Amino acid sequence: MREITYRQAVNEALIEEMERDPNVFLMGEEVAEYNGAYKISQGLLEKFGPKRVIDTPIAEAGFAGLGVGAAMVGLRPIIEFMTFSFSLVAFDQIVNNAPNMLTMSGGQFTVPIVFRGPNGPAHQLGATHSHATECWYANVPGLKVVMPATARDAKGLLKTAIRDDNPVLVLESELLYSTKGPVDDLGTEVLVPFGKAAIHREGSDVTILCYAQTVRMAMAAAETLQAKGVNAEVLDLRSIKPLDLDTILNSVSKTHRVVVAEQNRPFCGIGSELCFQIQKYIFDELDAPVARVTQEEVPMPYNEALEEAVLPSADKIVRAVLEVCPV
Amino acid sequence: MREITYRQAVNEALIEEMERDPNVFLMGEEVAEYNGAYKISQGLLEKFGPKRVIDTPIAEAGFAGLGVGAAMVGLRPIIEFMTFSFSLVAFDQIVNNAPNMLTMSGGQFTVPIVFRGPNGPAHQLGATHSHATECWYANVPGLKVVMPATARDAKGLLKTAIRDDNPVLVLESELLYSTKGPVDDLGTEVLVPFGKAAIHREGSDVTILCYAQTVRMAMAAAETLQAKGVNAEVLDLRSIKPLDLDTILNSVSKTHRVVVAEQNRPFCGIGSELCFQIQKYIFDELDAPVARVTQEEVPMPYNEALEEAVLPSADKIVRAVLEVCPV
Amino acid sequence: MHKSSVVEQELGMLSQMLLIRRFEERAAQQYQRGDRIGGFCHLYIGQEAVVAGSVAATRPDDYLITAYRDHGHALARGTSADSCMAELFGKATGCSKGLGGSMHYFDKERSMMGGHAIIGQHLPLATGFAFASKYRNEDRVTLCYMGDGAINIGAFHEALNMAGLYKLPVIFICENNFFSMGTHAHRSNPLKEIVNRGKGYDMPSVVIDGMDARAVRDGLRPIVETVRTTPQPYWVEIRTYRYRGHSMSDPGLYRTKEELDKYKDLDPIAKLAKQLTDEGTLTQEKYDAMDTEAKDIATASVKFAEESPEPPLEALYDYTFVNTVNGQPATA
Amino acid sequence: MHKSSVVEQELGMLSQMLLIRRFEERAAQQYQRGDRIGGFCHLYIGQEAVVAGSVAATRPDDYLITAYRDHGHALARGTSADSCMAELFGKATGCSKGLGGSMHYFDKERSMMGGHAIIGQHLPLATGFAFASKYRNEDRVTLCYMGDGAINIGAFHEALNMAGLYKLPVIFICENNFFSMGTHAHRSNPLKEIVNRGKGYDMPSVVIDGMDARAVRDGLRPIVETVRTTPQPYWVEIRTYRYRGHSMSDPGLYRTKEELDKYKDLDPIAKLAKQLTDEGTLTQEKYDAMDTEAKDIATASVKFAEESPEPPLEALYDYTFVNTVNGQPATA
Ligand SMILES: Cc1ncc(C[n+]2csc(CCOP(=O)(O)OP(=O)(O)O)c2C)c(N)n1
Ligand SMILES: Cc1ncc(C[n+]2csc(CCOP(=O)(O)OP(=O)(O)O)c2C)c(N)n1
Ligand SMILES: [Mg+2]
Ligand SMILES: [Mg+2]
Repeated sequence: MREITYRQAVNEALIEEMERDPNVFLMGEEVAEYNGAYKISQGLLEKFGPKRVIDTPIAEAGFAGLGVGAAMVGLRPIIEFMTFSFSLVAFDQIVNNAPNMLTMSGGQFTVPIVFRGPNGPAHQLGATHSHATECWYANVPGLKVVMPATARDAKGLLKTAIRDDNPVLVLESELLYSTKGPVDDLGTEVLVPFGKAAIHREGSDVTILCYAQTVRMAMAAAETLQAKGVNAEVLDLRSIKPLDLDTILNSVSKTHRVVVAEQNRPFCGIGSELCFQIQKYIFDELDAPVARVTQEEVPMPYNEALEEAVLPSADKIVRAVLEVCPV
Repeated sequence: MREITYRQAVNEALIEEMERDPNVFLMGEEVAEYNGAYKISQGLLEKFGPKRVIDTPIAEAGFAGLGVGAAMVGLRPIIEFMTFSFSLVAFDQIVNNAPNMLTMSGGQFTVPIVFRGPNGPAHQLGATHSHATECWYANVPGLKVVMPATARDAKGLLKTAIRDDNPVLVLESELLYSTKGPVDDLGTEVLVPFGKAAIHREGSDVTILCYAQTVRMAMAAAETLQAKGVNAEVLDLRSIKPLDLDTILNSVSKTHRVVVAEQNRPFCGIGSELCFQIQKYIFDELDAPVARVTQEEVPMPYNEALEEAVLPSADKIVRAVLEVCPV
Repeated sequence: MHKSSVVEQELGMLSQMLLIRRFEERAAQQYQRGDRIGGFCHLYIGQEAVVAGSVAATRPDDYLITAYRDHGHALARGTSADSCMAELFGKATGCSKGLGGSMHYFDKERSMMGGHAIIGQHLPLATGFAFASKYRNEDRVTLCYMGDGAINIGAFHEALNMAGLYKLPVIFICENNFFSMGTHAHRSNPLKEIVNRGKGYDMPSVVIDGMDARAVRDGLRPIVETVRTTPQPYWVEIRTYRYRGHSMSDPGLYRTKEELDKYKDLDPIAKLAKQLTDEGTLTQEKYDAMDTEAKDIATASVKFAEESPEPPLEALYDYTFVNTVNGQPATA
Repeated sequence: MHKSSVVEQELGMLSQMLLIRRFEERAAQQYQRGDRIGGFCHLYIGQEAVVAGSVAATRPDDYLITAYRDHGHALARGTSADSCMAELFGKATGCSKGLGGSMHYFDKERSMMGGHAIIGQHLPLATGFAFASKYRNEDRVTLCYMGDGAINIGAFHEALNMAGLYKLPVIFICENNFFSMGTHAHRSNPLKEIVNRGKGYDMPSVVIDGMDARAVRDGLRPIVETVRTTPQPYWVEIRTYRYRGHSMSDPGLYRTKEELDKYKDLDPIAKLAKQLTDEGTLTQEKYDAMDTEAKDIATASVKFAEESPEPPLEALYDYTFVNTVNGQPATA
């Protein structure tokens, strides 16, 4: 298999799906002539022309809503947010229009739309630009939320999202764009199904639940832990909604201990929900409370050291595991 | 003590605080000449004049932001959302401006603002108008979120909110506006502190955690349960953030069983977070998994029976309690 | 258009307006009973000429979208009174299967793209329909209605700006009934005239008298034809008036009886009836028959709604996601 | 104004522009080292006349707010180069204590109400300052700067509409540098001229040449005085150009070298220097001394920033909430 960047993987998914289906188009700020703020859409304008690769004004609510409308009449828009921190100004379109249309119309209108872009803290972008939005969107009935951590998942989840007839948010990660990973050769269709977690590392002592940015941290933590005699299973959720509860419960039933590592803020975060579901279904399997590594509960500071103190890290995961797994 | 409506309690809080401090003003759609869509601001225009009671265009982001700006320079705005479902179009102002200003300015600018209005499902308003927003806002560092269930708390929490120098969301409830409760006579200052839950009913078998709309359901459920031999403690959170963890943990340490009854959607809801915190701090005190009664996970249907099926109810609370408390 | 077909069209407009009015009178009665219609309910009475005239200027496959005051728009598009009333009753036979309610009427078959209840947020959707028409080289025009209160919200601005930039075939129609709930338009925007708002986008803009169905049709027809052949947006202010309160719970204290009466004297139904009568194409008898028919349809719709089944409880989970991929049943 | 004070003011404007430019040149160097300045960093080079001229037309207590391209605005208001550079370095001595970074400069004492990084969302804040001035019967004017890309977002619209409706003393200044990242203004809005946007609010509007500091000052001065005495908003398009990329990572491939050179020939610093020299109030020697001083201050600011302490880790939790009530220490 090739090793390509997460960035290229997303780019390939866009190209393949646009080639497959003329109803698919890409819209967002700087996606066309500039080739994308993070160069995700490199070459797409040239390949597909300005009809299908469309630069927008700075008007997230406007173009998100345009996408919802276009989807209602059968096109399949991919709406890029330069970052999901900017999706906050389009919140109503994402939360009130996209997922409600099917219900409100009594099933007449589907909204096959994809909202995608980098989500969560990157590096020193400050309080306004570092939002982890996954828990807000995952709360909303009618939205699917997937969060690729690897290049292959970045490609395969996006392709699945584009084909799904429901609104899907693909929350990528700026810090992962340049990371590399194995992806099937061109010509092989890469479709990663929703609702299937990936076990990146098997282990018997503790389950580390992670996704997106925290997967690499969890893998590093698992190495460190191994040296200390703790054998961690690392489970990458990939899809937040639908959630692969089976895989999670199976793993925890084996390890009896859980640490959730998330880039999210703590209060009502993804880990809160995971904890609830785990204890609901397999209360008796838990030998220790579910532990979490999250952001600290403060607006993100610009200063590098302070930012680092706010974010999850491999070290923090190690410490959290050691607290629930006495060695 | 007098019995007054929740509506009148909010109205009194506004009047008393506006009389006390000339920097306090009220702004929102139809708050002045119309006396409020739900008549919360009845009489205020007449009393305080158009300088301090201000009708706005339909521009939630605009007037929420105007409030944040006015607060930065020392006024104390109360921003009414006709319902918090309409706060979605102002999401960025509430989430990105109000709570971040203090950090981003290195402590130079405080934002003493109150956002208030009815939140959560009311009656047959459909998918767009029934949002329970508490878990989104409670996720955000720098915001305080309080949710009065009784007339006295509606008055006392709002007065405390207006005096607080941080941004506070007071999430009221349309379905509670006409309910009555005891409130101290005029002349007695009613200030309900943040971060203090209220035990509405003591019990020994199970703790029902509830807030806002679900408090009455929980009380009704507790009566039914008593008849079945289950003695439930009903704990009204009142303040979601800050959260009164001590009172919660004390109660659960006594009852060893918890049901959270919330008007929120389930995924990453308030109950998810409560569950996480309880099991984190007093894992060994729990004799059963934390159970929850929430909305069903669907966009809100208009049809009355379907809406009822989606919402929490006293019956559902009874059933949930009976599952964790085998009689 | 041939003279006889003009007459036919105008009689059609008249009976449409009558149906809307009689339907809503029945809806108001049913609402007031208290036990049948829930939630908010906003009546269109007084504004009928706007939708009757504009629908007459368009093709049935042109997209139409509006806000929550949407009963008239669905009825004008041909959605049956039965399914409209059933929707108010929350019945499975409603135009949105009882899941949408008064504010969320949809009729896909008739390109009625919904009533939408969050102010201004349907304007971007309208640009999406227009975008799709252009993308597919279809000559369908989108009609996007909104109230005078909607022109002050951000989504309005983003939609008009993008429509102008991309030259989308969408006509933005402000049904200026002078009030947004209790707020007169002069208290919600600084404009001398709402039509001026189009200037901020260098968008061609016109004002039309909305108490005159013919004026609406004739004012819109050339615009529709221009937009159909040369995609580009228009900004249209149609001046009208609502006779009832903002919603069923509004006593309307913010306006005088004189003002209301002045507009009732300009009643659009009476006006078109008089025009046709003066011209000899309508008799009192014929008018009465038309009105009786409208009343009968409206009355029958109540019965239909009453007798219709509730949506089944088991269907509760059927409308959150569709289980299809690329429009085909999901295989896995 | 007395002739000698005009000269003094203009020399002040010149040295301000020099300081901004030299400061940012140093900032760019430090950014490129890679290890000192993080996040995004947007340079103002080329646009200095806009802020120098407009600050010269206002009082120090007038509120000033802008977007993320904010270094010039703070420096023009008198925030020290030291604290500006320290902010880029994330140091405790920065104007936002190292917590804000390049995009979030604040200086309360100088009524510098912040750089704001979410496009358009600071415009409502500006209406809030202006609202407060009017509420308190203070004659402070608010200057609200934005880019040409910001005029297409909803918050822009809501802010201008409300400012017009409430007659708020706020001057909205579009620094039209023709590009929003790589998007030319003609590709982001349908307007022939950006100044037309004011017409959608019936708002008095003007265009000013932003490559000429005197033109900016003289164009704004009467507006500022009008707004100060008779609160009301204005819409001002100031045409300018940025020499550097959008941010440090942008190679600027969307424009030609010719276009860039054309504007460099119109350099605002060179222009004011030439005007003053031609009029006999500036000599080359004096200019060189001013420039040297600017460079020295900028260079010193790097040293200051280097040597300044990091914000203490323990302070991490000190800026989420204040522990005061009504501005007084909380008692309980
Ligand atoms: C974003 C948002 N804010 C507030 C409301 C509440 N609301 C519903 S209708 C209305 C007045 C709208 O007036 P207008 O646009 O003139 O339409 P009309 O009712 O006259 O048809 C308001 C404020 C809403 N639905 N959405
Ligand atoms: C709501 C939002 N969307 C997108 C961005 C990303 N962004 C930052 S600057 C910028 C371009 C702004 O251009 P303009 O307003 O002309 O200002 P200039 O950079 O020219 O000073 C964009 C798209 C943002 N910060 N906020
Ligand atoms: Mg109106
Ligand atoms: Mg620009």
